[in-house]
This record gives sequence, C-alpha cells and structure tokens, in this order.
Amino acid sequence: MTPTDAPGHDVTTTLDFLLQEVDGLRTRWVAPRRLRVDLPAETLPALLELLKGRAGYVHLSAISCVDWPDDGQFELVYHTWSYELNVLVMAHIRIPRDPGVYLSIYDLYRPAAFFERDIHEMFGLWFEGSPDMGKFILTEWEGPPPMRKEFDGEAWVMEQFGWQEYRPEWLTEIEAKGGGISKRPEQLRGDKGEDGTA
Amino acid sequence: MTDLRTIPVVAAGEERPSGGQGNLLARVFDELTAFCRSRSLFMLHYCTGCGAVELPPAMTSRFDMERLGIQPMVTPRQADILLVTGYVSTKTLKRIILTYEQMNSPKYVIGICSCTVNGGMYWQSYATAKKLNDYLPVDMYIAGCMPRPEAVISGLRELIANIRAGRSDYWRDYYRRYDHYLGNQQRLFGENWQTPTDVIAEARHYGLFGPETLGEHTALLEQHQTPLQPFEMRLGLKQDKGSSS
Amino acid sequence: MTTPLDLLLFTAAATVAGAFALGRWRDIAWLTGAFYIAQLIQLTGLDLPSASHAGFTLFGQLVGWQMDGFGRFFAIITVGAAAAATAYMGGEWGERYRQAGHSLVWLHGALAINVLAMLLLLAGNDLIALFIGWELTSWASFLLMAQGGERALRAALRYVPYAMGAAMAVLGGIVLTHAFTGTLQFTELAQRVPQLENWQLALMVTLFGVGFSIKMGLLPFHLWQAPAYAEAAGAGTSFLGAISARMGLFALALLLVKFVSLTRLADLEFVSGLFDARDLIAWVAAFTIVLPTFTALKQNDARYLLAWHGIGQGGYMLLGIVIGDATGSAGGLLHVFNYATYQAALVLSVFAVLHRTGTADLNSLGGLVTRMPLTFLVMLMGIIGLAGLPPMNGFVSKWLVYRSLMIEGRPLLFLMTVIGTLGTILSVYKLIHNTFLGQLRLEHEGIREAPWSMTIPMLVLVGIGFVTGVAPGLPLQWVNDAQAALGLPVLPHTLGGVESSQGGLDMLWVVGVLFAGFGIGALLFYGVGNRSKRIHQLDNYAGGHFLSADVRYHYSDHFYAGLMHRIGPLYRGSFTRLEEAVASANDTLAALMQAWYRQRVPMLTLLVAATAGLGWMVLQ
Amino acid sequence: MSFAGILIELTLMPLVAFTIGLFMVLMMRKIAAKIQRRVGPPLLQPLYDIIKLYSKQTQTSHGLLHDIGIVMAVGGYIAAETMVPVPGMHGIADKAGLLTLAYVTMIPSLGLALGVGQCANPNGSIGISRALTAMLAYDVPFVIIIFGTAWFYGSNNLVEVVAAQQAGGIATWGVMQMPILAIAGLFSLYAMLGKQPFEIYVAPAEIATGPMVEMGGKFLGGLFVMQCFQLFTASAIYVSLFLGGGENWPFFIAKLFFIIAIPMSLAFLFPRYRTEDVLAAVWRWPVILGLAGVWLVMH
Repeated sequence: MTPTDAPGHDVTTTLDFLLQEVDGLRTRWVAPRRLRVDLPAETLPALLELLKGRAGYVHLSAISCVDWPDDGQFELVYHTWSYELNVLVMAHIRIPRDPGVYLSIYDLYRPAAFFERDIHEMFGLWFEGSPDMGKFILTEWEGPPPMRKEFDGEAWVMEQFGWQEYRPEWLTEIEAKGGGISKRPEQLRGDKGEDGTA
Repeated sequence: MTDLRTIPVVAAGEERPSGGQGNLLARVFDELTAFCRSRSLFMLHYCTGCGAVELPPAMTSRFDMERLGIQPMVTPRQADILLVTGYVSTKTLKRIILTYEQMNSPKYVIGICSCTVNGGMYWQSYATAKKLNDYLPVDMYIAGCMPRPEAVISGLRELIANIRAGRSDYWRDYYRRYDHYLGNQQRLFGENWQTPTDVIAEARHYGLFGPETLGEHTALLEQHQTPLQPFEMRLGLKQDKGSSS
Repeated sequence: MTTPLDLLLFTAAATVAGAFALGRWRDIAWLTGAFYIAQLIQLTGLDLPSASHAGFTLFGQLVGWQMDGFGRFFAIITVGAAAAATAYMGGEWGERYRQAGHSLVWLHGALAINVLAMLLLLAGNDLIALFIGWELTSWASFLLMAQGGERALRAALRYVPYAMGAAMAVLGGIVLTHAFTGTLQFTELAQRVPQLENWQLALMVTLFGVGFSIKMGLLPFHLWQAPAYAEAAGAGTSFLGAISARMGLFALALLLVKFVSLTRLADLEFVSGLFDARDLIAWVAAFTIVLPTFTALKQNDARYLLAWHGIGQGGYMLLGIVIGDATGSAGGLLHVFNYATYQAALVLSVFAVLHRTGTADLNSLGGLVTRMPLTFLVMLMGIIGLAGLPPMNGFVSKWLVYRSLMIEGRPLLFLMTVIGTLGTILSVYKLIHNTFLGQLRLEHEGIREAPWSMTIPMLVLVGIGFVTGVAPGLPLQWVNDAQAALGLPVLPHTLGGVESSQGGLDMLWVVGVLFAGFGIGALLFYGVGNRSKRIHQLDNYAGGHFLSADVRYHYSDHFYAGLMHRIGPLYRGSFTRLEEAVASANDTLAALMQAWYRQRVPMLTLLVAATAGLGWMVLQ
Repeated sequence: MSFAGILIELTLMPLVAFTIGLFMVLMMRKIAAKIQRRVGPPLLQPLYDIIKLYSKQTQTSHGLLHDIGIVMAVGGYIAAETMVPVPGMHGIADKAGLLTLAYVTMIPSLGLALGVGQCANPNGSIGISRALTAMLAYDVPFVIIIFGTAWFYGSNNLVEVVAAQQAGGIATWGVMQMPILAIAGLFSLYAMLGKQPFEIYVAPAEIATGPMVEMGGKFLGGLFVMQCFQLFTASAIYVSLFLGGGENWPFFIAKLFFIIAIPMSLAFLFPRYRTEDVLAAVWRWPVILGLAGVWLVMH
C-alpha cells in the first residue's frame, strides 16, 4: 500500500476493523486522513497500544487539553500519526475536573513527558507516572494554573500593573485630522463590560 | 473594570538642571565629553524581544548607524545603550535588569515597540511586564508594533540630541530612587529578588545617593542579600579572626 | 699552608658534619645557611686558579683538585641555590615536613652532601678526580631525590639505572683516554687529545658524551628527570631543578671545548662538508629545547610542568656553548646562572601554593592572586624570566644565544630556539593562569599568604634575577672568567649588555624606557580616566545568567584546545616506548645469560671464561 | 643621545604613533564600510570613541591586577614605540635591535593577559589562550624574516637597516632585493594584526569579544589605544625592513597606510578560521616562502 495515495477503501476498513476490538468507541472521519475517536478515559491506553502495535502509530505529535468548566470536566485529545497508514487519529477523552488526575502514557511515547508537564503547568492536571511534573515554562509564575477558565488574566493584570499616559504629538495630530483609533478600548470593554462582572 | 483614566500616571523623567557656571576649563571639558558621548554610542547586542529584527537593517548598508557613531557591542560592560525591543516577559525582565546593572554609566535605555510602553498587544497577558520604566529608568520610547528602521534611527538621533544637550542623565534616577525601582521589582519577582551587582555600594562609591535610595524595599534586600564584597588583595599573614568574609 | 680551596672544601665538609650532628636542633637552617654564605664569600674571594693540597697518587697518576674560572662559576650557583633552599626549609615548611613524618635532618644532610660533592666535581684537575666528583654527585643527587615520600623514592629509583649507565660510560671513557694519550691530567690532555685520529676521538666523545648527557637530561636520556625532580621534597626540588642537572653540562662543556676543542670536533664528519659532530650536538640540543617544552605544555601538575621546562632550558645552554663564538658561549653560560635564579624561585612559589592549598594540580586551583599576592609576584617575575621577556635576566641570555645564531647564520637552529621560547611562553601563562587567575574557589577563600620564611628567599631569588636582568654586566664578569678558563673567546660587555653597531643590547636603556612607559601608562590610566569600583568575581558577564558560587565559572582544563587539535597527534610518547624497548632488551638478555649460565654446564663455562681472560691478559 | 632628548622622544614618538594609529583605525573602518556599501564612520570617530570611554562616570574593575594589566598594555607599547625609528627621531633603536623590539611588543600582550585573567571570566581566558596560540602561529614566519633581514643587512639595528636601504633609492629597498621574504613578511603582518580570517581571539559570536569581555570605560579605552599602537608598530616594522623606512614624513606615512591597506581590504572578505586552521595556514605557505627567502639570501 503505497503511502502516497489517498486513503482508499482498504485503509478505512483496516482501521475500522482494528477499532472493533476496543468497545465503547465512537469514531467519525472528520476528513479523508483524520479520524476522531471518542472513548471513555480508562480505555485510552489500550487503544494507543493497539494502534501503536498493530497499525504503526509510532508518533504522538501532541496532547492538548480543553477546559469545560460548565460540565466540570477536562477534555484530553491525543494526536497520534502512523507513517504506514498516513492517517491522524485524534483520541478524545473526558476526565472530571475536581481530582484532575489521569494516567501518564510516558511508557508508550517518550515525548508525552513534556506534553503532560505542560498541561500540568497550564491546567493543574496531574499525570500519575510522568517523569517530571515540575515547572516547565512559567518558572517565574507563582499563581494558579493560568489557562483554567476560572482564572481571569485581565483582572490579575489590572490589579498587578499600572499604566502610563502615552499621548505623543504625532498621535494628537492624526486625531486632529479625524484619524486615530475608531473605537477606544474603554468603549470596547464598555460594550462587553455592561453584562460581564465589574 | 477599573477606568483607564483614574490610574495614577508617573511623568516620563524630570528636567536636568541647566549647566552650572563652573570655571572655563571645566565647562570646556564637560562640553567635549558631552559631544564625544553623543557622537560615540555603543549599542548592546541583546535582542530581548521581537522588535530586535529591525536593528540589523538599521546597522547595515541601507541606513548605516555607523554614520552616527553607533556600533553594536557584545557585553554590557562595553555598552552605553540598552535597546529593550518587543514584549518584556517576566523571565526576560530579570535578565534585562541584570544586564542594565552591569553596564557602565552614563547608560541609556530605549524602549522600542509599544509592548514596553503599556504592554502593547500582550497587555492582558499574566507573563509580561507592562511598563518598562517601573523597573528601570527609560530615556526614550519608540512606539510602533515594530517601528521601521527610520523610526528607530530618528529615535536614536533624538537621544543623541538629548545627550549633546546634557538632558539625558536619567540613569542617575536608578541610583537616586533605587528603592522605588526595587519595590516594583520585588512586587513582580518576589521578596528574595537579588542581582549580583551591589547597586547601593555603587551609589555610595560614586556619591549618587538621593532621598529615595534607601527605603523599606532596600531594607528587605539587606536582610537576605548574601554580601558580595569584592576580594581585596590582602597579605593576611596572621590567622583571620573568625571565618573569611 | 692551607690554600683557599682547602678552606672551602673544609667548610663544605664541616657543613655536612654540622647538618648531621646537630640535625635535631630547631634552627639548624640558620647554621647550615651561615656555612653556605661562608662558602659563597670564600668562592667569590677565590683568586683563580687556586690549587688544593688535598691530593694523592693512584697507579702512578697524580690526583689533585684545582678550581678555575669555569668551575668557580658553577660553584657560585650551586652554593647560592643551596643557601636559598636552606632558608626555605628553615621556617614553617620545615616544621610541616617534619610533622608529615619525613626526616628534616636527612634533607639538610643530603643538601650539604650534594654541595660538597659538586665542589669536588667542579674543582677536579684530572679525570680521576673528575670521576670521583661525578660519582659522589650522582649518588648525592639520588639521596636528595629520594627524600620526601614513597613517590619520590620510586622516581629516584628510576634514575639509578641511568646513573649507573652514565658512570660506566664515563669510566670506559677514562680508561680509553688513558690508553690513547697515556695521561689523565687536564693540562696534558688539552694538548694530546686533538692529535688523536678521528675514530679514537669519535669513540671517546661518544662514551663521555653519553655519560654526561644522561646526567644533563639531553634528549634520548631525559625521561628520568621530570618525575625525579618533580616528586622530590620542596626545597630539594628547587636545588635539583636549579643546578643539579647542570653538572652534566659542566662536564660535557669541559670535554667538548677544553679537551676536544670545537674546531677538532667539527672535523669528525658524518656527511663530509654538510653535517659533522658539532652540528649533531647542536641539533640534539635544539630538539631538547623544543620537545620537552611542548611536553611541559600538556602537564596538569605545576611541579611536572616546571621539571619538564628544566630539561628544555638545558638545550639553550648546550646550544650556546656548542656554537662557540663569544656571544653564543656567553649566552649559554649566562643562561645557566639566569635559569638557576628563576627556576628555583618558580619551584619555591609552586611549593608555597602547595603548602597553603594542599595541591599543585592546575585544574583544582584558581584565583589565588587576591589571597597570595607575594607568591603571585614571585611566580610572575619567574615566568617572565623563564619566557625570556625583557625586564628579567632570562631575556639577556636568550638574546645572546639568538644573536650568535644570527651571526653564525644558522636559520633552522634559530627557528627551533624561537619555537621553544614560544612554547615556553604558552605553558608559563597556563601555569600562572590556572594557579593565580580566574575564579577563586570557595574552599580557597580563607587562604593566607605563605609565611615570611618562605616568601623572603623567593623574593631574594627573583630580585637577583631582576638585578642581573637590568645590569647583565655583573654576572657577565664571572662568565668571562669561565670563557677564559675554557679557552673560548671572551665577550666584551658593558654594564647594560653588549655594545655593537650591528645591533647591540643595552638593558639599562631598554628597562628604563619600559618603566618610563609604564609610568606614562599609569598616568594616563589613573589620571585621565575616572574612578573605577572593585566588584565581586560573580558580578560577571555570563550571557544574562545569574552566577552563583557553587557553579564553576572558570576555564583551566585542556587550556590550549585549539593548538592541541593541530599538534595533538604528534604526542606519541616515542621516547617512552624507546626506553621500554631498551629495558625489555636488557631483561631478555639477562634472562638468556641466566639460563645459559646457570642451567647448562656451569663449571665448564666458568673454566672457558677464565682461560680466555687469562690468555687475553698474557698476550696483551 | 642626551637624556633630555630621550625624554622628549619618549613622549613625542608614542604621540605620533597614536595619531597615525587613530587614522589607521579610521581607514580600517572606512574600508569595511565601503566593502559593505555603507557610508562608514565620520573622520574623528576613533578619537570620539576613546574620549567617551575614558570619560565614563562609573567603571568596574576586578582588582588591582586588572588595572595594572591595562597600564602594562598601554605603557608597554609606549616603550616599544621608542624603539621604532621614524624620520627624524631614532629613540633608542640603536640600543635595542629588532629582536628586542619583537620581545618588548610581547610585554603588552602579557600584561593584557594578566589583566584579563583577573577578570575571572572564562570567555576572557579562552580568548587569551587563542591569542597566545595565534602568537605562536604568526611569530614563526616573523622570526624567519628577522633572521633573513639581519643576515642580508648584516645588522639587527633598524637604524642601520633603514640607512642601508636608503643608500641606493628604490633599487636597494628590501622588497626589491628580497621579494620572497617580503611576501612572507606580508603574510605574517596580516596574521599579526589579528583581523578577520585570523581574528580568533576577539570572536564576538563565539567568546563575546574574548579578552575584552569585562573591559569597560577606561579599560576598553586603553585597549583601543593599544590597537592604534599595534597597527602602527606592525606596519612601521614592515616598512623599515622592506620599504626603505622613512626618509621623510609624507613618504613614510604613505607607505605605512599602503601597507596596512592591503590586509585591511582583504580582511573583511573572509569569515573566521578555527584556531587550528590558523596554525595550519600560517605555518604552511608563509614559513615555506620565508625559508626559501632566507636560503636565497644566504646563498
């Protein structure tokens, strides 16, 4: 099966046939080469081992995380790629927000260590068995994990930093001629500001 | 949401008192040094952010800064101007302050790009410092989300004019109001923030003390600062009383 | 009536007796020091040549001692080096040496024996007296090398086979000379030896040459010297490094210049007209300058680095003497004096650092200039001398050797000496940088300057080096007596150096202008520039990194990496393999002899050997 | 030479050397600018730089040895200038020949090496180890040239060498009689200046300007002054040996600038050698040419 051709009939069948072995999966072909798989959290390692062992999914390109505060859940997406089938499998799982602990897949894919460390720093999600969960990029940051939805960055900034008046004469000249900024930042915030929290 | 207009604003930097009427020779000497300082500026080759990509075109054949006597130099000891270009992340700000304190005075800081003025397009980010002159005295701002080389050179020419007229002594402010700057730095980096350069000893050595040099923040610094006394050459023949410095 | 030379030899013997008898006495160093000063005064006062009554006849040959200008020059350096070493041992260094379990009495005694033996060698008036002095010196230097611990003993034992080989070669040479010329007195030898045929002369020169160059550490026989001189006890090393190897040079110069005379030596030709024995010796000396110096460059222990330089600098002296014209020989001989002053000072400063920090390993030191400034000053002036740069005396003697090579027109030899000097400059900077410059280690912050009893002798030695550098005329006086005694052309000189329109050297003016320049530089620096503030070593440029004391921010290991990329493959240790080959050849020969002699038919072989020997004696 | 005469010359010769050196630095930067199609610095830019550096108000020093290093660097060259004969002033050239001058010019680099050593910065130590390796490289052909010219003119004294060359006008110039040696001399002069292909010890991209890493204010000013002296001394030695020395000031200055222009215009076309390649480059052709020149001179 030469890798260059579009996924013909046999590629989808091999994947569909393969994925029948794991129960509780919902698959959807998002695009000719992209397969979305929704599965319960505990079956993810099995799926990854199956894909890695039987279908050549040796490359874990990323783990991304989405914060759903309304459902009280984190959504983890594992993007894996096979150089034989040339199809990107995106495994979506949902884990509850409050304990926020999940299993590390470092033993399957070495790069997972960094993805998990990054997610831990940004979302506070703890991965059991990950080699190093220390500070990764935000070495100077002492506050809560910043990418969680309940963290309001702008409020923290307004409380922490001050501003300065910067009204250079070239700006006043332009404004005199009617140019300059059409909508001031306050009005922008104003439109949004009425209904949002003060 | 706090209203932008109600936030207190600090003036860019007060005027320098006009030249005193010292004896003729001293004035001629000051005039000469001011002229040479304005005609020979060594720019520190330290690209702190995205705006630095505009500097090479300003140095190379099209705009050629060397006409103005500006040369890129590699280490802070040799440099006079520190160009803070682009967003100032908290991690980079630590290195900027370290580099600034290692430079020999009279030193000038130019904040290039709007991110150094009021945070620019990263103004909502938790990881960037918004106003550069909270943390070190800034002589000149060149706004623009990466100002073109012409803008950079016009800013530099204005700095040269200021130096020529002796109006650009804003580096003294770092020593005179060190407590204010240290306070802001500690607010961002935490209580036990310390750089290897002993600014207070330097202020004392050159007599640059001002009313606000020492205060509560410097007191905080004194508590935990491991003393970095320079190793004086000593003959120390007799056994030292107690451990070494 | 006792002649001055008798008095001198008696004082030397008294020193030995005093050293051993009163060894336990706390300040034995003052006594032996006083004795050495007395010997020094007698030496300088000696009117040359002064004979001695101590003499006897052996097999009808008169064996006597007489000191001439050449012997006196070396004697002054010997006693001077001994005095400096004793002063160094007298103070705290001696105390710690004794507490470490070594015997200070034997160290003082060994030094005194060395001086006595060397005086006997230097004052020899005939070949037997020379041989007696030679053996005494060789064993005395073994005694001094063996002091100071197990590693020193092992290095000294490695010297013993070399010393025995040298002694056998010299003894063979003496027997041959007697057979050829019928006399052993120096005066008659000087007339009869040049008349010998070439093959006789070649045999004699080879035998004597090999024997003397082993002691001097010329190229093929130099491997024993570095470990032996580096591992010995502190003061002993400075004495050994300064003068002990030069005894070989004394004897070699005596042989080549006084007996065989350089012109006659030039007649022994290998390739007619192109390459003769004199060129061979010159080239061996040139390679002795370059190879040990570049071996020193790679050493990581300060003592070994200096010991390897000792071997290298010997090459300059021999090359100067072999060139033979007034400038060259003066340069070679003056280099013996100059080298002794700054080598002793450098070794003593390295041992002062060892005394304080406990290590001489260049990769575990650094930044000591703020803690041991006087020792730094001594090492600085020492390396300026060793590298041969103007204010110090090392420059004058090297300049004389260069000048003679230029006058005689020997471009390749000149090139080799300059490569040797450049290698020296590189390795001495590595020595002073890794020890005194760079980041001071945490554990060395509490270190104090070496005690006065160690710094004063070092400063005196380096002061002598500076004074004789500024006014080379003073030592040149003694060098002229030595040249006259050897029959070499004497170098006309002024107090400041050599006066000649083709390019002379006047050190008084050069050093004067140099210090005037420093004065103007200081005026410019302190007067015109504004005040500067001293800062801590961690307040340093590290590319924006915050330096802390626990992370080493210091470059010392593999110091000339770029250079070593280019010349690294040339270090193949070929001489070590040569030595091992000779050693294994000896082992197999001995095993063969033992097998053949002991197992086969012992009595028959003994009988055959005895009759053959008897027959040879009868027919002779 | 009366004592007062020496004092005057001790101050005048370095001043002359410094001013010529300043304009040489200017020429270097102008050539670099023209090659890169830039306008280049104004006329007195090197002087402005030095005055600004000396007039810095706060300056950092790493200790007494750091100061003495710079004093030795500038003072050593001031002394060396008095040994370089210039038209009208011979200083102490007859008391110290070319060989002594070669050694006296090593004193400033040793002083600088000690000063940089106390800066306790590994960039500086690596820079110094590279500078000494470069010195080992370019001194070999330089010494061959010293030997060749001393043998040809029969004297090591620069005053006599210059007089011998001026006896017969252009025909008796060193370059005419010893062309191969002159080429080898140009190679070693080029390596001695430490400009582009041989600039391994001030490699800004690799070791942050090597020895100059911790030098600010008057320390850096001292090194700029030393650079001016270095350019003047190197070119003055070459001119005295091969281009008939200075019969009068205009000719002498013209020759100096011509000789310095050659390596400068070649320098900015090259990237930088690795350290071992500097050894290979300088020990191959310059040494072969030098030895061939010496052989020709001696036979």
